[in-house]
Amino acid sequence: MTLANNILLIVLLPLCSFLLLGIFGRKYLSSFSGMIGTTSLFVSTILSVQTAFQYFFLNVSEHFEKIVAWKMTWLTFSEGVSIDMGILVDPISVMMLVVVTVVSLMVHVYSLGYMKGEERFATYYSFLSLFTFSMLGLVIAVNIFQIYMFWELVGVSSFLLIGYYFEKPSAVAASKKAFIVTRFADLGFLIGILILGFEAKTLDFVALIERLTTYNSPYLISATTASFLGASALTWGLLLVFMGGAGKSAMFPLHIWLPDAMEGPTPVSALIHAATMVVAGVFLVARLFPIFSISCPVALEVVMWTGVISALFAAIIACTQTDIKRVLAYSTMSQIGYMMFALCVSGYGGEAGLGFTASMFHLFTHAFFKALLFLGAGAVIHYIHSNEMKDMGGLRKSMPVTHITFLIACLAIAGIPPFAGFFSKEEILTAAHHANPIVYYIALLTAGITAFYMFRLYYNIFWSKEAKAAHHDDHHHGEGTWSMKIPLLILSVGAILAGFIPFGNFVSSDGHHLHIPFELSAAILPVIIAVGGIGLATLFYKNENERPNKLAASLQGFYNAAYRKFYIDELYLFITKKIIFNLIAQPAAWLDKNIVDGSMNGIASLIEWKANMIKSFQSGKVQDYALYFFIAAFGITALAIYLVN
Amino acid sequence: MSEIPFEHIIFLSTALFFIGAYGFLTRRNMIAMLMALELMLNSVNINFIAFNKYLFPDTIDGLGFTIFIIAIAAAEAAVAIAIIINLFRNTKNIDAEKADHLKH
Amino acid sequence: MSASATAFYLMAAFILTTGILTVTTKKLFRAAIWLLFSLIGIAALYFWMEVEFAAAVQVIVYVGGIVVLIIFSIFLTNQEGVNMPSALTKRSLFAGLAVVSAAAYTCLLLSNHYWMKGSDVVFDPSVNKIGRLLVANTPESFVLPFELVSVLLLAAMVGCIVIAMKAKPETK
Amino acid sequence: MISLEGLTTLLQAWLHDTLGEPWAFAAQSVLVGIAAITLFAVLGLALVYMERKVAALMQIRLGPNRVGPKGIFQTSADTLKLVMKEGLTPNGADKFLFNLAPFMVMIAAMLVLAPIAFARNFQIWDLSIGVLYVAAISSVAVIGILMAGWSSNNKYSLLGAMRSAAQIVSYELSAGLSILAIVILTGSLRISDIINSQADGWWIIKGHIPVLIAFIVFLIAVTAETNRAPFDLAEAESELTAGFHTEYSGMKFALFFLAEYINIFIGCAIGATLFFGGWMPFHISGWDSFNHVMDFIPSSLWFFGKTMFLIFLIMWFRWTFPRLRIDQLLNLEWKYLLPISMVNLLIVTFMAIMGWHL
Repeated sequence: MTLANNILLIVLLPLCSFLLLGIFGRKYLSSFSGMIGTTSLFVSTILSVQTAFQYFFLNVSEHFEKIVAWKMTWLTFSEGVSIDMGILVDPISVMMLVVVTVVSLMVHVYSLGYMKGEERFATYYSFLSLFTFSMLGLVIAVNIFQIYMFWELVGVSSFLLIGYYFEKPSAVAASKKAFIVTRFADLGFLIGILILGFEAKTLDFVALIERLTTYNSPYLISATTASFLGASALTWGLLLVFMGGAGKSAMFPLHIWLPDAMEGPTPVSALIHAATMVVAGVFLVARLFPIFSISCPVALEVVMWTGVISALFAAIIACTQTDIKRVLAYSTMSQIGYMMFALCVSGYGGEAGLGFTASMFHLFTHAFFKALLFLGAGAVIHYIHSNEMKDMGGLRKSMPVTHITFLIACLAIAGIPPFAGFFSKEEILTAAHHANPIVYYIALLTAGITAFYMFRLYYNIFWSKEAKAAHHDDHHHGEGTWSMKIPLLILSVGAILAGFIPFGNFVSSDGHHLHIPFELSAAILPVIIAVGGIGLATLFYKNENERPNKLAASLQGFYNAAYRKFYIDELYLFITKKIIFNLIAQPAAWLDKNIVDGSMNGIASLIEWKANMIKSFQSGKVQDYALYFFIAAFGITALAIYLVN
Repeated sequence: MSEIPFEHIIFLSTALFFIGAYGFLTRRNMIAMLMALELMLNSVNINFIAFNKYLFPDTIDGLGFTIFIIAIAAAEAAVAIAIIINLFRNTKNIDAEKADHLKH
Repeated sequence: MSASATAFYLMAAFILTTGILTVTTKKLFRAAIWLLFSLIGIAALYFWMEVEFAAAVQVIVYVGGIVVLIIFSIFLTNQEGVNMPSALTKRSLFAGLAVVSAAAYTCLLLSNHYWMKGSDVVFDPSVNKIGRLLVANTPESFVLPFELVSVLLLAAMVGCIVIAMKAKPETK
Repeated sequence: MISLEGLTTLLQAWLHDTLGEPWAFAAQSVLVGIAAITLFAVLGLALVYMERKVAALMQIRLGPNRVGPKGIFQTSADTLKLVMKEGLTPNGADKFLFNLAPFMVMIAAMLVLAPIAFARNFQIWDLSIGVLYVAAISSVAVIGILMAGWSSNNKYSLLGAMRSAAQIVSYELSAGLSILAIVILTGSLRISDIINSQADGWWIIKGHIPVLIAFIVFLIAVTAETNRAPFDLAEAESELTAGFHTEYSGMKFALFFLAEYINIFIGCAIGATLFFGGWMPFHISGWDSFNHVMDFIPSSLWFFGKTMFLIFLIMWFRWTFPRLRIDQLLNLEWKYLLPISMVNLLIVTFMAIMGWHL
């Protein structure tokens, strides 16, 4: 089996499952739909692991090539500029294939238990398959337009999944919000694509990167010399492309949809909003990294600061949220910010490319422990029937498996050795340290806050107040079925062991092996800070006490601001409602109603008035018509005869 | 034939045609309108035969046309009467003044 | 004036008088009878023109067919005894004006026209010739129109039955 | 030898000599009219008397036997009575049409006489479209009947007229089609041509089955067209009193009555002309001496004999068959006679094309 066929199969299996379940699911396959979806994805996972093995280990050379495994031209715009469909194999796409299929498989398995008894079970699974298909199609794209199309498909499927409980108004609102915000960002993406495509005269990734990174290539020169509002066309293009990425990855300030998107079923949150979809933005930047890095450091700077701000900002908000899924959502945002700025502190090639490797490494490990966290939170929610922290507490005895796996995940995300997060985060911090001290200190601070809020969450769920009455009422089911526990266990193994993978050997900015030296000195400080954060959380939240409230009271204004997510939503509302709506839309509407419509209506009423005047000719009486006909016929005949003579 | 001018036959048919036209335009009863229509058709037939006989006696095409017109007139009268009867059945009225439902 | 000419003018007067009565009489049934006389007069005119076949067809189709049909429809639509509503004054005025002016104009044109006689052959409308005209296998014959008219008659027959058929009561 | 042909030729020549062209024509017209009316009167009297006698024969009784020898003047007396009677016009009747109707019927019947050949070379007008002319003019009688029914202002009259008209219009079709069968065999519409085509044998005895079928259909259609039993429900006394002429009395009634008998005569005369060779004597081809003997019998006798035979047949029907219902009557025509005569016509056409009839 060749590489191309293999990958094609990986991608198309979920599509087949989507079509099968989407068309026949609800009527004929209702009870089997979960098994069908899971099986197809299981095959995909096996195949992708095999592909990764083939690519990474059976490769004899020292260098990981970008391989265009298969390509077909789909639409041709002009000579050289075409939309292609194909498969691009390189280290990051292979890694993404593994991540996406594994996490998706876990979610599929988990959903077998979690979604059991849902009325639209088959629909759910068909959406999951669609999502997986689009994500896989996105990561193997050969063409920037292919990415865009699958990007939109990802948007659609996330819209469908967030709005899965469409009978709930909040879910509908959340799905709409997610869709509109990401669509808005995608507009930027599209413009960016067009700018890049126009400058490089191609949409193909390989050619695009090659043309825009080669020193003195005519494309690069024209792209950098054409300027608009003080920035070059290339900068604008890249920034606009990044805008799309920021929208999908929930970077500040386009993050507002992510917390609301937690309205979807929890496994979906794990799949979409933790492990796969949101990293699409990171993936996009990583895909275009050579251009960013070599040709346009300015854009990279912007991306970096966006990442840094997002990381810190989200971490602070996460400390104040009480909805466990929202805490996790903000932590996701924070971690994505980490990945983002890690990319940007990196250089291209060799040792300088540490940040790139670190970012991808963090993406990889984060997928495991974040999925684990979400699935664990899902188990808790499944058990408690509530998202709120105040309804929880003391669950460690009734849910032992969940408790242990959740703890592992928390340790991993906090960066405690030897868990996965430690290694990746350490690499990021090292890279940041080399590049930019300010970023490094902010990142350190964020790491501490991360440890704090994760353990705040952990203690609030599993310790704190002892077994409240609420969750004793319905002990008809236990911790969850095995289909829910097994993914937790598998993912926790991943969260423990993923960090030991010598990631630099596989993924690096230029495809060469990168040996990452382990620097103990650089590792000590983050660990101390993380332990400090955990200790603080233990102090505050291990047992029920007044300290958190006191702290909140002492930080009144700041706490409230963080609790209200720094009023970003309100700001958007203010901008859209007060400014755009009142100052632009309403005058425009007035103009439309009174001037545009008015002129049309005026013409129409003029015609109507005239028509009323001549309407009496049309009496509906046949003899009137006959008389007109008679007179007209004779008139015309007489006229014709007169003219002829 | 030679005793009377050819025009007189044509005048006769012309007069008959306009009598029919007048009847068609003024009669309110649909059946009466149909009768007026038959008069007009007949005046055309007279014309055809007269032209054929006196101007082009070497053929009988005009006569053929007359026969076709008569056949078609029969079909037309039958259809018209079917429509009138159906209209009467539905509205109990065959006054052309009142049959203006399509206008509304 | 010769007997033939006298006969023509008598017939013309008869046709026109009965025609005018057809379109002016108040009673519908009488109008039908006047129409009948007018048509018979036209048939007589055809006889006078020695086109016997046309005359016979005229009588068979118009008198035996259409007028009977019209009388039947008069019976069916209950219009026997009552006088018909008189025409609207406005419309009669306009129609009369239009018709009279058009007729005058047409007569003017006709009387100013010179009629050229095509040939001096004796007109011979024998049944044999008519049959050959209608269905013979020659380019001059009217086979196609003949077939078309046949189809038209069939279609009209079916159409009439469909239109005038009473809607069947809904059977359950 | 004195024959009708010789008489008319003599008369014509005399008129031409004495009066000149136009007036001779006028005089001839007048004479023909007088002759026709006389014929009608005589025929009416004879046929009514015959009907009574046939009825009596069928019912094994004597019939009229008081006025004159064997009651031969009975009908004359009846006619006298009718003429003396007051012509009543019902209240609310359309007087003009009411008075016009019997004349319409009568005139139509008289006009049909024109192309009938009563004897060798004795014909008022040998039209090139003779048969078609007969079919055309006889359809005018329908209008007269409708006129009579409508103008009487009587619902029985109206119903009778409508039934009568429907019946006549329907049966005209099969009558026309069976006439056409002979026209196709003969190849001409002219009455004299049709008679001459039977010089060596009448169509009915030439042994063509389609001709036999056409004759039967024609006989049924004529019976129905003249509104005679068993198709006389237009004037079914038990249902409609007397049909369209319920309100007529006196001379106008007599005209209807007379027209009915004239129509029977005309129908039978046409039948005799088409199927029995009209005035053509009974000839068998090859038997020259026999044919010669037959030629000695005057042609007018042949004609009237055949016609009377058919009339007798129709009268026989009247007193033999029970009356049909209106739906049976229309079913008979539209579902049986018309298809039969159409198929028959097709067969005859095929025969004519193949030349089997010669």
